[in-house]
Amino acid sequence: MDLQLSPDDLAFRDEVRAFLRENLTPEVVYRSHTEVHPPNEEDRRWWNSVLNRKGWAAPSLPVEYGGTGWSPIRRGIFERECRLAGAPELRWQGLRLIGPVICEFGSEDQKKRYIPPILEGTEQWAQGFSEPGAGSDLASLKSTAILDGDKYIVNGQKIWTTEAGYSELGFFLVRTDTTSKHGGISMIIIDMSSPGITVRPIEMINGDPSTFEVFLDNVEVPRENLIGEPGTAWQQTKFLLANERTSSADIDKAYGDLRRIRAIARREHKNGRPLIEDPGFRQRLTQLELEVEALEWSVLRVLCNAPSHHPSAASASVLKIKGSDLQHKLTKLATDALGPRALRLYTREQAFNAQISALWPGYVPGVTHDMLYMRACSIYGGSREIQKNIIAKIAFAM
Amino acid sequence: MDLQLSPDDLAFRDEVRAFLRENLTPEVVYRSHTEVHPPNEEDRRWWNSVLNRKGWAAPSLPVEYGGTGWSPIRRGIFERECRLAGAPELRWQGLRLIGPVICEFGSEDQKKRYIPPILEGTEQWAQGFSEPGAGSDLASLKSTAILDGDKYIVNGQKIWTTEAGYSELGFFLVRTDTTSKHGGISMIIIDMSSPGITVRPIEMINGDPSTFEVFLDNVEVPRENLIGEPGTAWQQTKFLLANERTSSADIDKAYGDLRRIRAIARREHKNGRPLIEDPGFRQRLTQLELEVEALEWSVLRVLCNAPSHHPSAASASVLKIKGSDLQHKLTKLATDALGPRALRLYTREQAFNAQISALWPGYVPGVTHDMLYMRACSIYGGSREIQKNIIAKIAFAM
Amino acid sequence: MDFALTDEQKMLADGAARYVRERCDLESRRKAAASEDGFSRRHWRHFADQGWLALTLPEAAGGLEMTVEDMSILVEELGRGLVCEPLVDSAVTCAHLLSASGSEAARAILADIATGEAIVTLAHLEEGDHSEYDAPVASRAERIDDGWTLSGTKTCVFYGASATHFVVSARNNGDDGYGLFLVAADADGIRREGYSLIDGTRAADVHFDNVRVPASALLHEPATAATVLESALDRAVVIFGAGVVGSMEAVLELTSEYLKTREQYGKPLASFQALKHRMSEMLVETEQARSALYSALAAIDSDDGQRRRRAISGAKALIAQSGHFVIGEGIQLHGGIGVTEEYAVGHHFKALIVYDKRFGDSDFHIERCGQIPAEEPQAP
Amino acid sequence: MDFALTDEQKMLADGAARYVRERCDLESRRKAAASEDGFSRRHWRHFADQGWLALTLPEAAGGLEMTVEDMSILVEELGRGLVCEPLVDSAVTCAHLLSASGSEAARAILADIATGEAIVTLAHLEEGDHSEYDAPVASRAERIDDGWTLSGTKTCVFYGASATHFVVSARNNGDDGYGLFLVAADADGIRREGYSLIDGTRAADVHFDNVRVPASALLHEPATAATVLESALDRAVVIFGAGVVGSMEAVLELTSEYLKTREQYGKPLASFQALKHRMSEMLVETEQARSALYSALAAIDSDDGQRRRRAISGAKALIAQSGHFVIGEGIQLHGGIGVTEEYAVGHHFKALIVYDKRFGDSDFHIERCGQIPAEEPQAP
Repeated sequence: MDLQLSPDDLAFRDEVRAFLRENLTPEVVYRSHTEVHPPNEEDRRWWNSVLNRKGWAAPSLPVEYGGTGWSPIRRGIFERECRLAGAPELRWQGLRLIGPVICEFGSEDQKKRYIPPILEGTEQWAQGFSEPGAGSDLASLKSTAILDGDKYIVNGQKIWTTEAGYSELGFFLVRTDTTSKHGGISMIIIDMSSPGITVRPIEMINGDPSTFEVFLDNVEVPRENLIGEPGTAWQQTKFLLANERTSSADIDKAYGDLRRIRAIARREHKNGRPLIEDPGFRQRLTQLELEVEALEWSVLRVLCNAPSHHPSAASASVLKIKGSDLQHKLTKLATDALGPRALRLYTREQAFNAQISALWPGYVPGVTHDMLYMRACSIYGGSREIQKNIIAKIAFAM
Repeated sequence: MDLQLSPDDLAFRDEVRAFLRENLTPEVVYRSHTEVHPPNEEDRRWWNSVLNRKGWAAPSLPVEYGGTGWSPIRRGIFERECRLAGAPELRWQGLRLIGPVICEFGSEDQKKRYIPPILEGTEQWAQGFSEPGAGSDLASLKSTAILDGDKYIVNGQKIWTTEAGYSELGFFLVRTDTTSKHGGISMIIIDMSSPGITVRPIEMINGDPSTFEVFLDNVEVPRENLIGEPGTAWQQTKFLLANERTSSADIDKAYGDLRRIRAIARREHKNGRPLIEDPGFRQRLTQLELEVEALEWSVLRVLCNAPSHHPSAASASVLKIKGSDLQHKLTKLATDALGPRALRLYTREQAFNAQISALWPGYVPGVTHDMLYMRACSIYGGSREIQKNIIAKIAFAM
Repeated sequence: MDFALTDEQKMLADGAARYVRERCDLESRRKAAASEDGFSRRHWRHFADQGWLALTLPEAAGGLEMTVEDMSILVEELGRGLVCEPLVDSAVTCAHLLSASGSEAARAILADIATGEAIVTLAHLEEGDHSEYDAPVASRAERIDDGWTLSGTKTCVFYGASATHFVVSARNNGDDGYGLFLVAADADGIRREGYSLIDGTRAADVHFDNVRVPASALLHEPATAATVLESALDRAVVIFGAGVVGSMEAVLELTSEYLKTREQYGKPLASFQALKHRMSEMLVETEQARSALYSALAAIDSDDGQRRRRAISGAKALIAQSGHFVIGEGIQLHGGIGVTEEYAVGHHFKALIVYDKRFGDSDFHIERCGQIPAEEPQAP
Repeated sequence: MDFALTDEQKMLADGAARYVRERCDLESRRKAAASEDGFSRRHWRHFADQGWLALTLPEAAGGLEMTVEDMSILVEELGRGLVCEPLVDSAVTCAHLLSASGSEAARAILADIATGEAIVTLAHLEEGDHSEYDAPVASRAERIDDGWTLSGTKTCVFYGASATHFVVSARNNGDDGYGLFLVAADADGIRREGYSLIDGTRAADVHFDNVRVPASALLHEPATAATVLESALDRAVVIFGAGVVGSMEAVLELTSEYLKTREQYGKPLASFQALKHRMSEMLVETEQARSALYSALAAIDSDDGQRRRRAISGAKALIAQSGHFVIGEGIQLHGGIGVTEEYAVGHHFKALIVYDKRFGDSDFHIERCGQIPAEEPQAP
């Protein structure tokens, strides 16, 4: 047992910090720290290419396809530093979800065609898994892809397809064998500009659309866009999720939230002193700081494959429950720190371009937008209740 | 809608206060405020008789049988004042549970035989409902009472029979018709000194027995001890519970707990000032005070049959969930206020006879004993989980 | 003590419930939110026609002189329908400030409040203030021959861009406290910058630049202004609280219906025990909020300032806390649809957040309560 | 970073687990609680034989010089079995105070700690103190020719009636801080009043009435005593915390087994979704406690006092909070049997309460953390 960061890792952290200092601009940092959903798309694409020049764009990919070869710890350090420094959060769908799947299961042609634009950030991806009425129940998937010569004809409807409205490509779960109830599901790559695709934004509780409905109406997709053999999507999906066992903890965002809360509380006042010195506020803040720090250790344990008293398959669910609970509490505390200022609506565009004044300081825009959006984090990616079902089953065989 | 106490009720409160001032002694008050379980038995019997002389022993009984004829509000006032003043808490089983049942369903002989000693407190009662393995499921009741001439022969085993060890009488649920699965349950009065009864104390988490196992082995019970017709216990039990719709809120105890917490926090110190002035402690205390005050209004609404948006049958469960949650929090806060002193074990006898010193002030004994005991309050009388089942069913038809 | 509604109260509640049911669908509310006012002028006229704006006003101003309890019964029903018109701000908070004033100008405006012609709102919060209850007030009032000039900037003035009049707090050099002034919104020297709030209503920053008002504009002298304002805020807190309780009831209904309709793994969601238990917990919290509301209603007119303050602040804190749990879990139980703009439960959540952040949040009010000693029982 | 146990650590854990499984049944623990010591001398001898008392002691005293992590691995296993011997008080807290002292007397006692012959405990808390971390210390130490006399009353001295020695804090007139003294429990002028604690162990009030001790009894001068004591307390907090994590794991196991065995309405309790979900929440909290423990272990030897203090206090608060939830719900899920003395889960609860109240409770430690600024990330 060795619970310390190695000197090498600490040196790596310094290297990352120096790189971030050199490459980020205050405008980009402001927009990142504003925490709106979705974040600024141009910033993300720009930062994707900046990182790619350094060779740091794709820590999730194998080294031979442009990955960094970092240890999980080092990758964690990198992501934390990026977040806290205000680097744009790169889109996950390509770099962290489908990229690794293509490297593992894709054809050589697919790797050549899709990986370079993922590394450079010039092609962004949508993830088309959920369908209306299906909830968390994949077995009831209804979209179909029927082989017709060298094309699949795809029909169906997807929902909660994050950022589909401005993605070049999508990876979709479809039923290639309509006779089987549980099998016959495949993963297929679809050009989002294909005829027959309609994308409708879903306005969210915070007033902005960050997720979409996707209607697929006789969309023609080349046969070679299928990933692996037909009917093997289950295996690919499992692989995809296993790569992201710790991301649902949202630990980097949590540290960013704490930074933001402290920044606000140093400026706002209560009973004639800075809010951060108010005993009640400090108590709430400290409690959350401690829980975030403990969650970080939970993440480290998973990253390092620590021995566990409970089946490790339960740990992603454990992290998600705590992570989303903390998101609710952190974003609530941030709005509480603002007082009635929290009530002003800043849409995404307004937040990026807000007029800053003494009445409306730069730390106001985005806080409530983020709090409202984060009500979704205990729902998406398998709701809190589903996670509890999973834990009971895996950890206690109940 | 009129949300004020009437001047008459306020005058009544003053009358009660005056009576309590005149009749309670400091020794009795000390023992009551020590909140051990079970309370001092002699004090309770004595107080029962004192109240009976005043005509105030049995607010739950009809006037013609010695009741007070008070409105529910007035009865609430009386109970609150008694509790806060440190009057011994009278035992419920006779006065509030079986007493009203006998008046409603009993024979004239039963009324004559049992009500006067209940009023005077000379005969105390045990309630024999629960059985091992039955949980909250009455349908699986196993104890039997088989008619044999002019006697019932009773066999079976009861558990969680509160204070059975020092009760003269008991009322028991038994199966008089063993052929029916759901019916055939009767309520019968048994002299606890009957041959064939064995009573075994159950040591509780706080180190004292306040509840018992009762073994009934061919106990002979006169036929006339059955209440009402055979097989009508369901109706009697429903009546019994309906009389006590608000008692599970434990509102009087909650006010007593708050009084005690404040008394401790005025004497204990933190950061060089009385604990009660510490912002964090005050915050916790105030939160609980407010919730107790709100719960009191919930009780008042039920007592006054306030119109409700939800079926009123759910309200006893609503009160119990909040009441037991508050008991957990209040008794925890009381032990927190004591610091490491809370760790000393005071058994019931030690608490009554504790040596008081600067090191071990009189407010220490009983606090932790009570906290530990109160872990049971979300379990007994239908667990928190059972109450939630009930609410979902009654209020939402789910 | 009697919780039953009088016949008059029942009629009021039924009328409001019917209106909400028939006219306050989410679509029309979204349309109102998109309008310049952030609320519906059509609803507003209806409120006036129904006498709702006149409910607690004095008879002399065409009012019905009904009680705070009556108003809370009305607003609870309106809260179920997410009604967002400036009923409480104008016809309760400011109307109370006007009624309590001896000023002639005040009486005239009260009559206009009753008809809905006047919309009066409080211009009190300034930069950095977190609660109307302890705003220090830096805006200045200077005496001139025939009246006053007012200067300063007010922020988070609810309905500020649609208001016809403001009640403005401002401080005369040398005075201990601040006075409260009635000012027409179109007076020279007033500049308003409106913006939307998260619940679809609108507020404004209002800049007062040497705004001249007559002597009669002074509604309350510094000696009494803070006390009268507190009493007006107390009314607002309680009545808005009733609206939140209505919101909570609506969410219970929406959610239990949703759970019965939707299926997962081939069973209705309502059959899952964990969700049943959540609904039960939501009811327990809703009942707590309602009880806290009654506690505040019982104390609102008490002469005992400590008792009143404690009950009002307690209700504010508990209703906001319970509301946050109940409506937050209402969203959760709806799943994805719960976090969309198209569905009512998210709007209830935003209305709750507005309540939470107005007048000081739960932390503020718990602390305020804590400064008032709880009533100690007498020892025998 | 590596969380895997070394072979040595695995042996240690397995040995402790086996001992707990084979010898630490509840009945024998209840017997030990009823004895004069409040613990088992038989267990105590076994601890010595296994080298557990010598684990972190210096080699010179016959110790194994193993780490705090090793000790925490051991105590976690012992916590599962509710082991209640004075292992941590004597062989960690006081041993640390003795090891860190240059005194010759200290070295001799350390060897006796390793063999179990000496039981050394801290006599530090006085009337009204709530935390060892900020006890003001009123007891007096007065210089005499050949040493000191100590006077004062210590309370909540854990295992005080069974101890062979005390480490006593006392203050010399005129000094800024207090010194720490090693005193034989049978010295003249010492009077002990023992009492039981809720977990079945025993503590004592210890009265020092002009107790003479030699000059060599001074383990730590006022200049350094508080720092060394803090470091000893930190070790105690972390290692006892490991025991609580063990307790929590034991309760998860007990409870899930109970739910699978018992039936209600003809179905095993484990099939009820609300109970499944509770078990899941209990696991989430247990994992949080374990992570907080690792965080503290990682910081325990840090030169950065702020970081150490924050991690230790944080772990104390979170472990106690999580433990309260997990073990409290463990009781709840057991129903009636959970609140009886005859069943283990209630004993785990009482052990948790002891942890909660020792060294300062969660409120104390959250506040202590809050006084240390969190590390701020650098702005680019």
